[in-house]
Formats: sequence, structure tokens, C-alpha cells
Amino acid sequence: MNNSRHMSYWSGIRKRLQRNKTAMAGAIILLVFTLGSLLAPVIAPHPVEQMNFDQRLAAPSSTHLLGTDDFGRDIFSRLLHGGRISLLMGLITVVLSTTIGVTLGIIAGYYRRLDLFIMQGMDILMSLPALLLAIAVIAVLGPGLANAMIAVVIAVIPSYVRVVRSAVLSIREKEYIEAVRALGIRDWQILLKHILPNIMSPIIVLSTIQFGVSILAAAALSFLGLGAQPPMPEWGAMVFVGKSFLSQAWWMSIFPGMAIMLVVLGFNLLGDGLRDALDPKTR
Amino acid sequence: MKDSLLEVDDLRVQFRTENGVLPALQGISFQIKKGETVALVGESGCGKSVTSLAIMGLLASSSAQMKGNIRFRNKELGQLGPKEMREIRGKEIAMIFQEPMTSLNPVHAIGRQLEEVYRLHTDLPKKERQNKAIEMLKKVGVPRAEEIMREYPHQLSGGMKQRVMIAMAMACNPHLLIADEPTTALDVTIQAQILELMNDLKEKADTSLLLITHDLGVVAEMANRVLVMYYGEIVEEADVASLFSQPLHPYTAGLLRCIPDLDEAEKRRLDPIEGSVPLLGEVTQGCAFRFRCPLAEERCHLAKPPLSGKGTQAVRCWLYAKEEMAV
Amino acid sequence: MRRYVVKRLISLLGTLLGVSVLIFLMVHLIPGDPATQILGQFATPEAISQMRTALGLDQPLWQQYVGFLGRLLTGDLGTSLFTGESVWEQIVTRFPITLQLAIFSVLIAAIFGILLGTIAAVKQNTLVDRFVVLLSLVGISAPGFWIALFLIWIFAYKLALFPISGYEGVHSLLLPAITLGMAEAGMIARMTRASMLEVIKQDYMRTAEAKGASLVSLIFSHGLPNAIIPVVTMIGLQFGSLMAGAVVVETVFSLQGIGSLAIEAISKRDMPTVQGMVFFMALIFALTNLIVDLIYSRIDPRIHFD
Amino acid sequence: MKKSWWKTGPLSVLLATAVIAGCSSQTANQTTQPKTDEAGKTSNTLVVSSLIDPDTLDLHKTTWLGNENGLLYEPLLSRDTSGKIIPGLAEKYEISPDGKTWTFTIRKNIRFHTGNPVTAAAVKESFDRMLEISPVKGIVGPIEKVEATDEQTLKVHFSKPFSPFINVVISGMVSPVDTKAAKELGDGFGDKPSGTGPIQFEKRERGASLLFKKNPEYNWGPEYVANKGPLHIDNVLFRFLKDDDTRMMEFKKGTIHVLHDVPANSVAELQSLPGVDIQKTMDIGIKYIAFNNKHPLFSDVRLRKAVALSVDRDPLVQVALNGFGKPIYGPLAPTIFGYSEAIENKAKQMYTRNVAESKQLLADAGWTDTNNDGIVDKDGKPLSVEILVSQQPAFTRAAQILQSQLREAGIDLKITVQEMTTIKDRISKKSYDMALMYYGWYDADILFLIFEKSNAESRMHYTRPELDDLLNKGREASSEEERIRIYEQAQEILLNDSPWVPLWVNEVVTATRGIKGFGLNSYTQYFILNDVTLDK
Repeated sequence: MNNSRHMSYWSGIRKRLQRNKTAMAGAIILLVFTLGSLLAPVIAPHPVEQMNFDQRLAAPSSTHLLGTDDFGRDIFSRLLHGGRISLLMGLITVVLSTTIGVTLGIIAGYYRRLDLFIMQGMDILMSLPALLLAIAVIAVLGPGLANAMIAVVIAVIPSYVRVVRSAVLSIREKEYIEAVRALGIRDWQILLKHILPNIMSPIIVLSTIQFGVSILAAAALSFLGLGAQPPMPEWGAMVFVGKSFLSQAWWMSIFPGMAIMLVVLGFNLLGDGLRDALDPKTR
Repeated sequence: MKDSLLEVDDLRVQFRTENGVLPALQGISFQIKKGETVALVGESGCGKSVTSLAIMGLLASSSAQMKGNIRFRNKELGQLGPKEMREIRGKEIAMIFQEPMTSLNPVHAIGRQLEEVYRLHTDLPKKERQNKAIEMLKKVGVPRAEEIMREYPHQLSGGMKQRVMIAMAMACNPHLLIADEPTTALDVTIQAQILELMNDLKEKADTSLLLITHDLGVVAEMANRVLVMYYGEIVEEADVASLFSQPLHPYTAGLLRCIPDLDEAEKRRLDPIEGSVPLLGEVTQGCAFRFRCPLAEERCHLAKPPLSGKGTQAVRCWLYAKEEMAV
Repeated sequence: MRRYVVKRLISLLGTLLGVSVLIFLMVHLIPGDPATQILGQFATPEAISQMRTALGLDQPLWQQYVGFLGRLLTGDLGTSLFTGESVWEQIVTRFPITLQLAIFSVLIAAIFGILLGTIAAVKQNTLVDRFVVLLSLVGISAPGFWIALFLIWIFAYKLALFPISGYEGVHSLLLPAITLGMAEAGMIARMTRASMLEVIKQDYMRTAEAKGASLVSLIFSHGLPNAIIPVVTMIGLQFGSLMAGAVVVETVFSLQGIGSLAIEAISKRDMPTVQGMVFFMALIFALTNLIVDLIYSRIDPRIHFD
Repeated sequence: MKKSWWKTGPLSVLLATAVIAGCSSQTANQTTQPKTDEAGKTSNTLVVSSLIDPDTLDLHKTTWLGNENGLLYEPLLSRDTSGKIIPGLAEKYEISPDGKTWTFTIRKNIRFHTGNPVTAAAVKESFDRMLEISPVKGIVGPIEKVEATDEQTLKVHFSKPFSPFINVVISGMVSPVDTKAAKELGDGFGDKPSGTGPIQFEKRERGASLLFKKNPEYNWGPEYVANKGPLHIDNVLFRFLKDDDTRMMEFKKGTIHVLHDVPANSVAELQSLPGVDIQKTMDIGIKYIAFNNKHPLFSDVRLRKAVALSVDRDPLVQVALNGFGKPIYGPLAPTIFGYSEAIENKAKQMYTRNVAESKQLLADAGWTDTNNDGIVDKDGKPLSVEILVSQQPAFTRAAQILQSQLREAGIDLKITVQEMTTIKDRISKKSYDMALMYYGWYDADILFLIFEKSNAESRMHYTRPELDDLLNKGREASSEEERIRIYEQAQEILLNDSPWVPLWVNEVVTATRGIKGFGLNSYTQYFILNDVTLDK
């Protein structure tokens, strides 16, 4: 019975999502980009790292849909492959920061004694501007895609902890949790079975939004030369390289930048839609 | 007819929603005479508040459709432009709402909110406006009026807030005051004070009062005439004495049975009407009360009863329609 | 109120202490020896070891930290290894630009964000509303460095309306401020809209309307002051993080603000400057947040700190 | 300006884009910064875009010497535009037969910017201060003592003959500094420097700009300029614009007169602009791949040679530099004393790209492609090496081309872009495989500074006693012919051992607009401002 109630809960959300134009628009954008990057090796018209010195800085044409870069590499193919980097990076970052952030948030919210320490730590992290914190982390670890991800994770964890903690705090005091606790059920079971499912909505919404935020942050780091290393077709790095060719080959920077914007927009749209669908208050 | 202040004629309101067009008012007509207190009673969801908002012109034009006529002091309110309507609102027709707790703007001081009425409707200089506001506060029995002017709503009790609301409503001596459940949210002891205050002010200013309530005790105390509403229609209209002594509509009768015995200290429902008001759009034909009516007959299911008059009383029920038709 | 401020200041001190540890450790973990860096690679080993002693780098880490903290407490943020300027001097010359940039972009963002958000809320579910919602999402989603590039290209270079780089007076800050303001304006518009939608439903709005208030007065005098309360908090937080350095934008527009100073110092391994700068940023950030909370209590009379 | 190779570009940073760039950091009063909107026409100020904001203007404290601080000081000797040594502040010079004593005759009637007279005693003081405090004093050679024997005569005594000293003098490293002012000002001298150059200090906005005014007393201009007196222009403003796009756009917009070191990919664009004058000079240094010669892989000369043989320099120059450079196979650039065409030809023969030979060398060392993934492997491990690259666009471009070239020989190259600081740190700690590096200096003595055993410690970790002997001899030999012969032998060793892979010599392109009479001395790499006039 419990199960069926759950089912209808989720299917209700699905229906609401499907009716939500915003969410669908976001989902479609993301679907296109995901497919594009998954199928990159198949659909990319040119090998991604193939240099072609005769075709340098070629304008968009039928052979090179979005033009070529300073090595004569096909921008469209690079964008498709770059999507893999950005999406994967976003995914890993979100999974990591969600896991760590949610764990810390639940602990802080549930075990009041640890709360002070965790929140003090978060306050310290949050008292530094996120991007500067990320740059400092990279200064220590050295540049590179993996380190950029770690930096982004560290920078976004506090926002998870805050959201999760306050959600846990509000649920913790509910009668049914009291009741369950009175039954002598162990803490971790309460956390896993009773508290976690009840705070899923804010976590899902936050993760969707953070997906976009992480991609944006990682792109910014790559733009500063701290993330992806050449010749990786990372979008932020492509904008950075294209920057030097703005007057000769605008397509080198405009298209990768647009790709970043669209993907992030996709996540934001989806996140908005999810928020509407998951939050009964907005109904 | 001459001394009638407000004439509502076949007022219909529909709401456009995701689930289709819902009829909230299905053609109601009534009048309010100068100085008269008319009570609008019924359970929640029967269209009382919509009626008051329609008169105020406060229904959101994006979702509500309005038909019919509202004539106020021989002006057709529906034909007035927004600017003219604003001049009437707050000056000639004022309104008091149910929730004093949330009806005052939390970020503005009391004085500013009260004074705003004068700013909107008079040309008085600021100093004068403030004096007027203080005077008004004193009139409604707010102690320390000068200090209260500087205070914020959250610093006042519910009863105080409602006094402020009344002060705001009566500030320009309106011709008509609409009070939408003005005492429901208040303590019983305060209720009586507030009602007395309203009656007092109304008498002094010769203001007509449209009192919306579900509390028949209040009606008995205050009203000259009563309109009973059910599912967007007026099902019975009568002067207060007739209504209490001889309720015609089974719904009215049901409501009256719900009045707690005033002698008893304990407030309890004696004989509540079973069921609840149907949701808007649920009833497409027949009498909307038939589901709860102990006297429902077959014809009640088939067609809507017409309005039948019986002396000063009018009622919308097949029971009386037969007699009417026989006459 | 005073007690609240004192309490906040005390907890701020705790945070700053933590920040000082964090910064100190991070800076010391950054690879690269400042002594070699100062002297150049042609320096003799003795010179390097002398320099290390002079810089206190031969002391155990905790001693170095205690020294750092002690100097901080006396208001000494340190001295650049390279230019010999004190970190404070560097901040004094650089901070005004960042401050102006922050003020400028917050102004732009607040004006546009609040206006658009309010319009969207008032026109809820119309085309205008959908357009504003989409526009603000685009503003949030577009990478700043990318927008900056095209603003420079079009307005500074093609149309030559603004300087391409550097600071030549307040008008130099317009493009960077717009770049920064885009995302903020988006966030402000969204929050204003949501908040305004909530406020429009409130009883006191109906009261005001019943008083005969006009639409403009309803929105701006009755609605906005309420709707803006959460927005002000957000603006304040944004302002705080902007003051702490709009790193990317300062970089793209070659502005000599404290964000670019910090990055420059990191790359040069100018450890005292990095430490001092980052600490300063954290301080500014925390103080702005405190001030925001106090402002919050001013605009929302319901809130009182004691 | 690559006057001091040990500091060439180390301030280049995390972000090749624009970190130190920008204009003013002052906020309120912008009065002192001349209006540059119309290319300084109104205020008669020459505006120069510059990459590097020098650490200090005190010649004896700086580790970087360029036009930005070097033009404050006038060298004792110089070279004319054909490379001939000409008098500077010294009317003439003489080297004792044993090569240990250099005698300079200082010109009369020369004054520092403060008005203090320049005498032999003052120049001696300057030498002493340099030897005492300069962080780079090692470069001036084994000076024993400096003495002023009369008003005009200065004697510099060496413990060993040190032939490269002539180029040290010409570089401006030991140009006279006003030590009297320095003593008065103490640490403040860097903010109020005094030398004898054609320009004197006016105002500095750190990280943004440096403003100089002309030295009104100046009348000791070099032989090859028409105007030996004070400059025609009133002020020279260096604006520090690090970001290539920024400085390009500023130049195109007309806010800059002199764009030094034009980004290679933009030269063609500038050439097509009306009124733009382009000058090119060959750099006095090379870019090269530095091996970690102590690395388990690269301690094997076969692997070093395999890498060297898989490099094709033409696409590097054509693509990474847009053709503004010249492939180089041997250790020295043609502009450096000691360069030998014979060596260069031999190097070219040895190291012209030959993938087959490269593969053979790898196979000899046990590296073959057993799993057909295109990458050679040994004991199941693929040959994968990392190259450290600083974030200069030309470097990162070159690295990507190298990556594809090495791949064809079966070597997997991973690119890591890092700040020069970190790269140098990793190099000195031997925690690297390969790095893309560069040097710049006037004399073949650069080989000593890079490869001599004490220096090799912090660089490529390659040591050869025979090479050390030769490099020491090269410093002491007094005749040019002898030195050239010694350096030829030294270069032969380097060719055979291949501890590095020389790649290319930059062509330094300078674009000017709206001015006349601007020159660039390709032997000293200094601007020649004496005849510059602004167009009306």
C-alpha cells in the first residue's frame, strides 16, 4: 500500500512534469546535447583531433558546419566531443557534491552536536567567493580537469549542506519521526528510510540546478586555463582559444560559448520545472 | 426605490480556470437602502465574498467574467473607468475584511496606511491628514492614538488591527460599508465590541452596511434585512424578524437550527446541515441544495426553482413555487 | 540590536580565524618556493637560504602561522614579496575599482532585475511574463566570460563607445558591470517575480485596492516594499561576493581590481599578498553579510534582533 | 625584450590573458594619465603597449630588464644597428692583454636625472652597489674589484678573463645608477630612480602604466641617431596590456602608438591596416623542449633523439607562429654571438624529421607497438610522457602540434599547461618529463648559464665534464675567433647528446602607427626613441 502510494506520488510528478512546458523545453535541450555527445564518434563529420593546416580558420560552410579553428580542426566535431567532457564533468561533480553535501547536511541536521562544527566549516568555505576558492584549490592541486572538478565540488558543497540541513531540521521534529524513534529504530534506518525520502525533492531540484552551475564553473576555470588542458575540446577552453581569434574567426568562440549557455539553460529550465512539479506549494 | 443606495441586478460571475469555466454567481439581485444594514449569510463557498468583491470591482479581470448591473447612487459601476472606480473605492464604498491579522501592510506604519485614505481621496495637506487620522483612530477607540500612528501592524493585537481597519474604512464617511466576516477571526469578547463600534459609527454617519457573515447571531443583532445565499444564488430574502420567526427555505431553516443556544455556555452544533456546499460547476441542473435537503422532491432534480415572493419575503424553492403558481 | 551585532561579530571572529587557518595552509601547500621566485633562478644557494630565513620560511609551520595571525591582529596584512608594497597599500589602490564595479553592477542588476521581475509578476502567465522568465534564465546561464567578449567586441571595439581595457574613469566600468550584472539581474528578476507573486495574493494588497489605491501605488508602494525584502538579502549577498572580487570579469576587462590582484599574486607565488588579500576578501564578504542582515531588519519592521 | 633570460616571462602567469594588463588602478584623479583616446596627439605622449610591469625600476634590484626600466639608464657601450660596438657613456674601452682588466673612459659633462654628475667614481659606486645587492650579480662575471683611477677612468678587474663581459655592458646590466640618490632615498629609490637615459621617471601606476618624461639634459645620444639631444616627444607612457586581444584591439582602435611583440596570428591583419608600420627583428634566443635528463626515460639518449627526430619544425613556425619565426636545429640563434652556420647545418642534417629513424631508436631501446594502438610500449606500459607548457597561446599551440607529431612516432604526449613559476619549480625538483622552455641572451655564454654543472642543477639536469671545460674556456678566451671555435666544439657535444630539442627562433614584430622615426635595435633589443615624432 505504501508502495502504491509512492508510485502514484512519482507518477503524479511525472505527469506534472510532462505538462510543464518549461521542464519539457529543458529536457529536450538536454536530450539533444546528450545524444549529440554520446553519438559524437558516430555523427561527428571529422575526427576530433585531426589537424588540417590548409583549412585553418575556415568560416562555417557545408564541409565545416561551424567552421574550423586555428589548427583546421572542425569546430562542430569538437563541440560534439566537448559535450561529453562538459556533461560528464557536470555529472561527476554533481554526484560527488550531492553525496558529500547530503551526508554532511543530514549529519548536521540530525546530530545537533556535530551541527556546530559542520556549519562552522561551511561558513568558512562560504566566506570565500566560490570562484576564488576554486582557483586557490587549483593553485594547490595544479591545473587539470580532475582538479577543476574537485575545486568545483568543494565550492558547491556548502550550498547542499545548507539546504539539506534545514530540510532535515524541519522534518526531524515531525511527530512520525518522533514515533519511529520511540519504537527504538536505529538512527541510520531512520535517516535512510524516513528522513532521506522526505528531503528528496529539494535535493533533486538543487542537483539539477547545480548541474548547470558546475558546468558553468568548470567552463570558467577552463577559460582561465585552470581546467581542461589542450587539445581537449572543452567548451570553456575553446572560448578562451577563440578569444585570440575574435576578429578573424568569430565562430571559434561564439559557438562553444553558445553551447555552454544552452546546456546550462537546459538544466535551469528543467530545474525550474522540477521545482514546480515537486513542490506542492506551487500547485 | 428612491432611497435605494445600491441595486444589484442579475449579477453573474464566472471564473476561468484550468478545469473550465466555473459559475460563482448565478444571477443575484438585491438592493440596499440608505442607512440600512443588510446581512449576507451562508456557508463558506456560497459566493458571499465574490459578491462583495464584485461590488468593489476587485475581481481580477484576468480570471473573472462579470455580467449584470450594479447601480450605486444611480451610477452604473460596470461602466466606470478604472480611475473613477478608484475614486469610489475607499471613499464611497469601503470594505472591512475578515483577517485583520493579514489585512494591514506589515511594512508600513499604521499612520501611513490610515493617512493614505485621505491622501487618495482628499486634497488635505499632510499635517491635516495626520490629524484626521489620529482623530479617526480615537473614534474607533484606539488608545494612545498618536503613538499607534508610528507603530507597525505586528505590534498590535487582532482587535486593535480590526479597529484600525474600521477606521480606515470609515475615514471618508462612505455611503456603503461592506464588512466581510469582520469578527470571525476575533475573540468572542472582542467581537461584541467591534460590532458595537461598527453599528455606532454607521448610525452616526448614516452609512449603509452590507454585512457578510455566517454567524446568524450577529445577523440578529445587526441586520435589518437578510439575504441567504447558497451556491451562488440568493435562496431567500427577508427582513430579519420574518426570517428568524418564519424561515421559508429549508436551507435557512437548517442554518437557524445551527445557532447555538445562547444561554448555554458551551458552544456546540445542535443540528448541523449534513454535507457541504457543492464545488463550483458540480451542479448543472436542478436545485443546488437538493442533495442536502430533507424535503427534496423529484422536480428539485429536474429544474431550478424560480423566485417566489411571500410578503416581504422572497424564496427560491419549489415548495413555495407551487403556491405561487397556484395564485 | 546591539547585542545581536556583538553576537554576530563574535561568531564572525570565529569564522575569520578558521579562514586564516584555511588560507594559511592553502598558501603553504601551493607549490613553488617564494625565495627562488624573488631572487630569480640565478641566485646562489646561500642567498636563497638567507632569503628563506628572512621570510621566516625556515620556521616550523605553526610558528609561521602564529606570526601570520599575530600580524593580522595588529592590522598588518603583510608585504608583497616582489614589489615591497604592503598588502594594505595594494588593497587601497585596487579596492576602489572593485568597489565601484560591484556598486555599478549591483545597481544595474537591481534596477533591471526588480523592474523586470515586478512586470513579470504583474503580468503573470502572459507573453511578457514568459519572456522575462526566459530572459532571466538566459542571463543566469550565459557564461560571463563569453558575454564579456562580445560586449567588448561590439561596444568597445566595433562601435568604440567604451575603452577596451583598463580603467579610464567610471565609464570604463559599464561593460564589465553589465557583464556581471546580467546573471545577477536574472537572479534578482526571478526572485522578485516569485516574491511579488506571493505578495500579490496577500490580504493587505486587497485592502490597499479597496482603499482606492492605483495600480502603480499598489505595486510600488504596497507590493514592492514587501516583495523586496528577500530580494534585498540576495542583492546584499551578491554584492558581498562581488566586492570579494569579480575574478573573471576583472581578468577579461583588464581591470586592476582586487580579484585580478589575488590571481596575479597566486600565479607569482606572492604568498603574503595572497594571504592578506584573501583574508581581506573574506572579511569584506562577512561584513557585507552582516550589514545586509541589519538592513534587512530596517526594511522589515517585523524583524528585530535582540 | 628578452634581456635577462632567467626572467623571461616568468611573470607570465596563470592567465596569459590579461592578468597584469589593464590601465590605471587609481580611481579618483586621473589627471596625470595623459589622455590617450586620440593616440596621445594632444599631449605629445608616445604610448607603448607593454607586456611586463617590471618588479622595480631600480636597476640593481630588478631581475627583469626591458625597455620599461632599461631606458632609464644609458649603457657604457652599445651596438649600432649593424652590430658594431659603439661608444655609450664610455668614449672608449680597452682590455688588458691578460684579459683580466677592462678600462673604460667615461664621457665628460654627463649628469644623472637628479643633476648629480657622472664621474668614474660615481660609476665605480654604481658597480659596487650592483655587486653588493643585485640578485643577478652572478651574470656579470668574476669581478674582483672596480676602481676609478681619475675623473674619467674606470678599471674593472676580473679574477679570471671574462670575455662575455662586453655583452653584459651592452645589455645595460651595469649601466651607471645614481648611487648618491639611491643612498638618500634608500628603499624608495625604486620609486624615484635616477639614471642617465633619454627618459626619466614621472609616475607609476602599478600593474597599469608607467609614465616617463623626456630627459631635458640628454645630449649623449648614440652615433646612429640623428637627434642626439633631448627627445622630440615629451612623454613616454608604457601601458601594461597582457592580453593579446586587448592590446590588438587597443592598437587597432588607435589608442596605442607602439605595439611590441605583436601576436603572430595578428600580424597579417595589422599589415593590412593603413598607416601601420611593421618592423621585424630576430629574437636573441630560442624556444626548446627541455628534457629531464635524469628521468628514467630520458636519461637514455635514444629516447631523447627519438623525440627530437619526430619533431617537424616547419608546421610549428607556420601554424603556431603564423610564419613569424625561423626553425632552429642547433643551440644558438643567429643573432647570438657564437652562432655558427656550420653547426646549424649539421644539426639540421641530424635532426630533420625522420619518423622511421625515430621508431628505430625507440625499438632499439625496447619500445615497440605490440598492441597496435599506435603507441609504442615496453613491458606492457605505453610510452606516455608529459610536457609542461606555460599558457602563452603560441606555446600551447605548439604543444598541440608536437603532440600530434610525436604520436606519429608512437609517443603519447600529455600536455599540462601551468604557470611558469610552477614549471620552473618542478624542473628544479626534477619532477617533470619534458617542458617547453626558452632562453634569451646576447652571448654564447648562455650555454654556460644553462648547461654548466651548477646551473644544470636547476634546469635540464644534464652534465658533461667536457662540456663544462669548454664552456669555462669560452668565458676566458679573449679572441673572438678562439671563442667561436670553442663554442663550436661545445655545440657539437650538445648535438650528439641531444639534452634538449631546439625548436624555433621568434621573429619579434613591432607595429607602430601615427608616429615617425621609431626604431628597434635588434642587437640590444632596445627601442630607439631619439628620432620619434608624433604625427599631427
